Amino acid sequence: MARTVVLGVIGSDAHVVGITILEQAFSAAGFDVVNLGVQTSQEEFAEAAKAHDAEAVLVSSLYGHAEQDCQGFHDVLAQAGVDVTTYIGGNLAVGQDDFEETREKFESLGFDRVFDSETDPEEAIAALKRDLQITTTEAERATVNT
Amino acid sequence: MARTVVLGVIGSDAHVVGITILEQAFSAAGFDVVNLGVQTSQEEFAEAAKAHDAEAVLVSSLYGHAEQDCQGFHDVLAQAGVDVTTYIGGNLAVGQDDFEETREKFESLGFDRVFDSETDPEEAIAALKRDLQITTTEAERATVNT
Amino acid sequence: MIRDERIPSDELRRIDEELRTNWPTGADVDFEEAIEYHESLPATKQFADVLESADNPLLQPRAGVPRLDDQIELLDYLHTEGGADLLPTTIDSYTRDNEYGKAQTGLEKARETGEATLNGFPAVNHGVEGCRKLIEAVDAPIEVRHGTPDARLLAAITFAGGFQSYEGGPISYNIPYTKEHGLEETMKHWQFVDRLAGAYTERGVRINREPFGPLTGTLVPPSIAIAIGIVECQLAATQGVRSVTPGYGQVGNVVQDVAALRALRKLANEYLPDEVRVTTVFHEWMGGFPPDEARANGVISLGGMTAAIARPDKVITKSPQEFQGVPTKEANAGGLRTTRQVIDMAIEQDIDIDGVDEEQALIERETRCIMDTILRHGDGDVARGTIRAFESGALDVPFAPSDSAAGAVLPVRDDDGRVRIFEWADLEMDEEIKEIHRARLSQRAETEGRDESFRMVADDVDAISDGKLIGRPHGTGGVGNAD
Amino acid sequence: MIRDERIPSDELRRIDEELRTNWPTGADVDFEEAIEYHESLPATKQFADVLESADNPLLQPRAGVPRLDDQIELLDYLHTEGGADLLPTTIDSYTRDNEYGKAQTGLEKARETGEATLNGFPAVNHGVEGCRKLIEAVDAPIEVRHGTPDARLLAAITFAGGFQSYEGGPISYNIPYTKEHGLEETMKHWQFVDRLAGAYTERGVRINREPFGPLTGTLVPPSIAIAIGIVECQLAATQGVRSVTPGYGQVGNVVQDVAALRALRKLANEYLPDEVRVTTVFHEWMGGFPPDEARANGVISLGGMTAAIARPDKVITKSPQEFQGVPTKEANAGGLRTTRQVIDMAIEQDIDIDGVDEEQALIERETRCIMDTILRHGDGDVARGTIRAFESGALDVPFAPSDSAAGAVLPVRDDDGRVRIFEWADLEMDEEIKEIHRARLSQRAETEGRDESFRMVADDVDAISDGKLIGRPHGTGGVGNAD
Ligand code: B12
Ligand code: B12
Repeated sequence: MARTVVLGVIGSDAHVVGITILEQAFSAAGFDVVNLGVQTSQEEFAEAAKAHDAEAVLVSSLYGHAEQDCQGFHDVLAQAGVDVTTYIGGNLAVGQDDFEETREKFESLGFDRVFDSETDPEEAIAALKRDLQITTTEAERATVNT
Repeated sequence: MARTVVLGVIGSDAHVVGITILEQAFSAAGFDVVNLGVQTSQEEFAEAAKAHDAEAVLVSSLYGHAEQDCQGFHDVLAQAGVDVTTYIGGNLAVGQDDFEETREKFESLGFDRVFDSETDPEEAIAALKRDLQITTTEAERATVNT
Repeated sequence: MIRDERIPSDELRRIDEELRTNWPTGADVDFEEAIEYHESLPATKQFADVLESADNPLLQPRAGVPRLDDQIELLDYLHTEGGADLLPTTIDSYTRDNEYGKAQTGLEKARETGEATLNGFPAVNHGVEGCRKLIEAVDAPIEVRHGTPDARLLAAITFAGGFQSYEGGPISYNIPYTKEHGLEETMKHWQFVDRLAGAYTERGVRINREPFGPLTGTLVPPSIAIAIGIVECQLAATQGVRSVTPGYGQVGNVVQDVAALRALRKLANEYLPDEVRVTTVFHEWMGGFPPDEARANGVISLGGMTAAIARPDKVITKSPQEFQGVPTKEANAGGLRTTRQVIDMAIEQDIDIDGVDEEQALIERETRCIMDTILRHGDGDVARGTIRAFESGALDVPFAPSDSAAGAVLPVRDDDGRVRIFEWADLEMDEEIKEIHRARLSQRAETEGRDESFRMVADDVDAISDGKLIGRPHGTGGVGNAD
Repeated sequence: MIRDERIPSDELRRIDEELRTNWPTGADVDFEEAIEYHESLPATKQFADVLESADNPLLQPRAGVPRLDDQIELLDYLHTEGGADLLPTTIDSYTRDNEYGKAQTGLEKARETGEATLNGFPAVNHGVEGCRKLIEAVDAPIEVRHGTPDARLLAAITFAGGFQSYEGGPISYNIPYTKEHGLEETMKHWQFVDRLAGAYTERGVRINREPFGPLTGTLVPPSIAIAIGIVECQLAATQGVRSVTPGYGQVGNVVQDVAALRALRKLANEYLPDEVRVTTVFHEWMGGFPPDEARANGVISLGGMTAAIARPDKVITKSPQEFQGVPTKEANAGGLRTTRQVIDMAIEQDIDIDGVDEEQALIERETRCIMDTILRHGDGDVARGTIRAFESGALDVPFAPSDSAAGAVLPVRDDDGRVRIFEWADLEMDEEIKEIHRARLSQRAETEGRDESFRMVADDVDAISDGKLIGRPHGTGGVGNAD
């Protein structure tokens, strides 16, 4: 049975190429992808997750305002009664930062996994399959090293 | 009256382009240049300085062995009875060093001035004119910033 | 529906006054006083004059930080240490969304903590006075670079603040930059911006306008970029703008890039009225960069090489840290100097590459075809035509996030690395041209032993950041060593 | 006087034995055992095979540090992080002077203090065993790169130590590298080196030999470099060498560089016997570098671009720290990756530049002229002819520090940046060719409003490090923006 994931770019960020690639990769890997596109608000993510009974919310942010845009995001999800796996990825800080710090920052905001922009979609797919306990030979073969 | 300077590349260093340019620049500035060429020994410098009654000895080194090649150089000069202004220039250390350290090192070896490889010949000429107290309007106009 | 007609002066005044109440700093704008201010600026800060009179391509980086003093320091550094000829002031994302309140919070936090809490310079919040301090402190012309769909207040404040060049346009700052703004709305807003620039121009202060040529920066076929640039210049010209700089973003194939820059210059001059002075700008690769500064320098240098051959009037440089995030000032200056070295070493050489003329002819045919489509859609009116053509998909931009564009057209590289169209969707184009693209692409498909597909597009999107031009499957393509 | 004849086996053996007593490590060389050792090496370490079978230009950096463990780490880093296809081991200057005692002191000091007290790897001191440890530890073919006039013991030890490629030659490691060694002496010494390489070759272990193409690295006219490279290959072939890689150093003018690499490949194949397999190597700019890593990356990239068009079999890369001193391993790997990115982005493109064929024809004519001069001077014997031609100045190298060359010929760039000869001195050349050079140079003189002079030469020597290709006086030359 195909699992549904909600995908979008948060805030007023318009970088669409990354999620276009992600949408295609997750679909090819057997997920039902609800792609909200760019400039998606926290509420839109929550509504879509609820409406589609999604099992994961994948947030993308490239333009450097991810931290501000994600403040309180997990509260909004909780208020909408959405309790799913959440990932965030892309270019998460302004400037030349150290990724480990960034990861901790976003984990403490409530995200289950944090990906940098060198992430290959296959890594995220493999991680999600494990987190959602989807066991396929394919998922086992994939290596996760984020 | 033209003053004589001895010029050469010390040790087994064969980088000749720099002294070719220097020879031409010092000649054009009115010096008599005795160019010993590459791979010149300490003794050859001393002999030439004595033989030509030179007022300065200009040592060039590019290949990274300057420190070893210049050990005891000023003793050799002294033994030959040569007491002149000595300059060294070029690429004076192996690797990516800090030039201030290099300068101190070669000053403590006895050189009056130490030049890095960004040196424009005009800077060295202006410095030498001052050190030899040659006052020409030209020398005054030149700026020294090594 | 909107038309490509000049906004009447009283209308201009009305909008202007209304706008200026949107944020307190708007009150400080005084047109007459601003004209005087511009007249007082030295020749070295007259943007259009400096750009139009240059012999060699001028270099301009991208740069914007929240605080005024930091921005001054940054621009000064890029000018003196990077050798930038023209400077930018990149505006933060909140300002682009007209969220001046949020920008204010960010700016105040930046002032307190010293952190870069905004991704650019909030010029509206700095106001006329802040802008002028910047203009005065830095010894080169400065352009406003942003990505703002409704950039009217920003224009009013920055023009009065002494900026003489303004990037963007109704299409190029809508389609790639936003989801929900309608094209008709951005057309209206940019007519105002252009009309304001025109008002300054009439008074002898030529504000230079630069459409954002690279659009989505990702494998945009040259003819689409050129046509949109020309349309934006036409719209600006109608409002009285007399100095325009349409642009084009490097795709990485030297022949195609040189051809595109030549086609851009030629067609822009042809389509625009004689009284409009056209210069061109070339953007170094705007797509995904390699996650490695050394490799990024290679990408930047290939841009420099292309610029040396095609000789645009201006080059917007990238930094080797493009992949990672906003670059340090050192890296930004590094990108400038790498570009400068390549251009200066190559520009005096006679480098005439075979096939540029043919490629240029193809690009010109395609562009004319798109221009015809637009005019047809607008019954002769370019503003309407653009809106309608986007609506129907007859005009489209690949990877467009905007609801105003179909975003259905898909580009892919051919066997030589030139960008062609794989999925035309509803894009209108001569059948003969489509046939040329198809033939080129089937050649690649054959080389790689696979069909054209979205997979191929995705591979091409990643190719340059993966170190290649063409996204080939492992072990296919390539060239032998025999010369 | 010496002749271009194969050293008889017994003579080979005699010299070999004598040599091996020069330094204790010489005793460990055992030819038969060495053959077995080479046979035991995996295919990935068979230098000639790897080089000759590559589809795309292979990249090789320069690198050598005194200690074995550091050298292993360095090469491994350049292989894995820099993506080098072929690796070098650059030998220190004391070893090049056959001062093995001084090298030993330096090595011991390096071992104690960890400092880089030598500017390379003292392979003689490390001995056969040390060399083999290096060969085994690193997963790519490794070449010995040095600059040694008398490189016989170094060859005996490194060949036995598992190296299968050896740079240098009697001319190219004499004229640019030393003052007092006579040409006849270095010819004799290199005949031994080549004969030893030939002895391995006969037994199926092909030792690749690479003349040092760039010579003095400073504005060397292509035909001089090519002719000398071919002569060294001929001398090597006579001694039984069957894999040669003549080289050429970038001058920075793309047309001239591409033409030169093509001429080199064509003429080397033509002048050498069929049984000799010819590959070519291109050196990124060997003259003075800009004192700025960002600008240096531009110079390196222009080299990569040239390589992508001309497709030599191998490219020797520079690092962005070339100006300053021996580069860090990171910078060295950076130079490799910058080059790789440019080559990989450009190599699949069809880039045919006008004028390459004409320039190639000119270079070929000049080279044939020099080859004829040499043969004439030697009454048909290339070894003698070379010595005599250098003696008379009929053959010469610009900026040669060696007493064996007149060093009187002076190169200068023409108005397009191609290297021409300004002062011919006694260099023999067809009058018609000289006329072509003169015409090109007077064109430049006119552009700059000054006569050709040593000042112009000096300006050209500094030009690239000053950020330009041509050393023009301020405010002359240049190009307009019109395309
Ligand atoms: C193309 C591009 C643009 C285009 C975007 C066109 C479009 N609508 O998509 C244009 C030119 C319009 C643009 C505009 C801007 N951009 Co921009 N842009 C880029 C660029 C060059 C490439 C992005 C891209 O398409 N990459 C290719 C795709 C395939 O990769 P990706 O986006 O990284 O996505 C992959 C991974 O990150 C990961 N991933 C992404 N999200 C997620 C989420 C999850 C859950 C997971 C698992 C993985 C994942 O998987 C994706 C697929 O492989 C990057 C720099 C770079 N990376 O080289 C800058 C960059 C992202 N942009 C940047 C900036 C600042 C801006 C602007 C604010 C610039 C400005 N000042 O004008 C505006 C913002 C406009 C807006 N409102 O959003 C900065 C961000 C700085 C920061 N974070 O510190 C960057 C890094 C450039 C830089 N160095 O300054 N940009
Ligand atoms: C060309 C060159 C060569 C040519 C030299 C040809 C020749 N015979 O002249 C060749 C290819 C043969 C060569 C060989 C080697 N080279 Co070399 N070479 C260079 C290079 C690229 C340019 C040098 C040059 O000609 N510059 C142009 C002239 C005009 O400038 P200049 O020499 O710097 O001189 C000016 C100033 O320095 C100053 N100056 C110089 N001396 C003096 C003295 C005084 C008193 C004053 C006031 C000023 C002054 O004024 C000069 C005129 O403007 C430099 C790197 C660079 N700079 O880019 C490396 C470089 C000097 N070489 C280097 C090395 C290591 C070598 C070798 C050992 C390499 C090897 N491992 O094979 C051999 C040495 C051989 C030997 N026995 O000497 C290193 C030195 C490293 C260090 N110091 O830490 C350098 C820096 C390259 C590097 N980054 O590794 N090299």
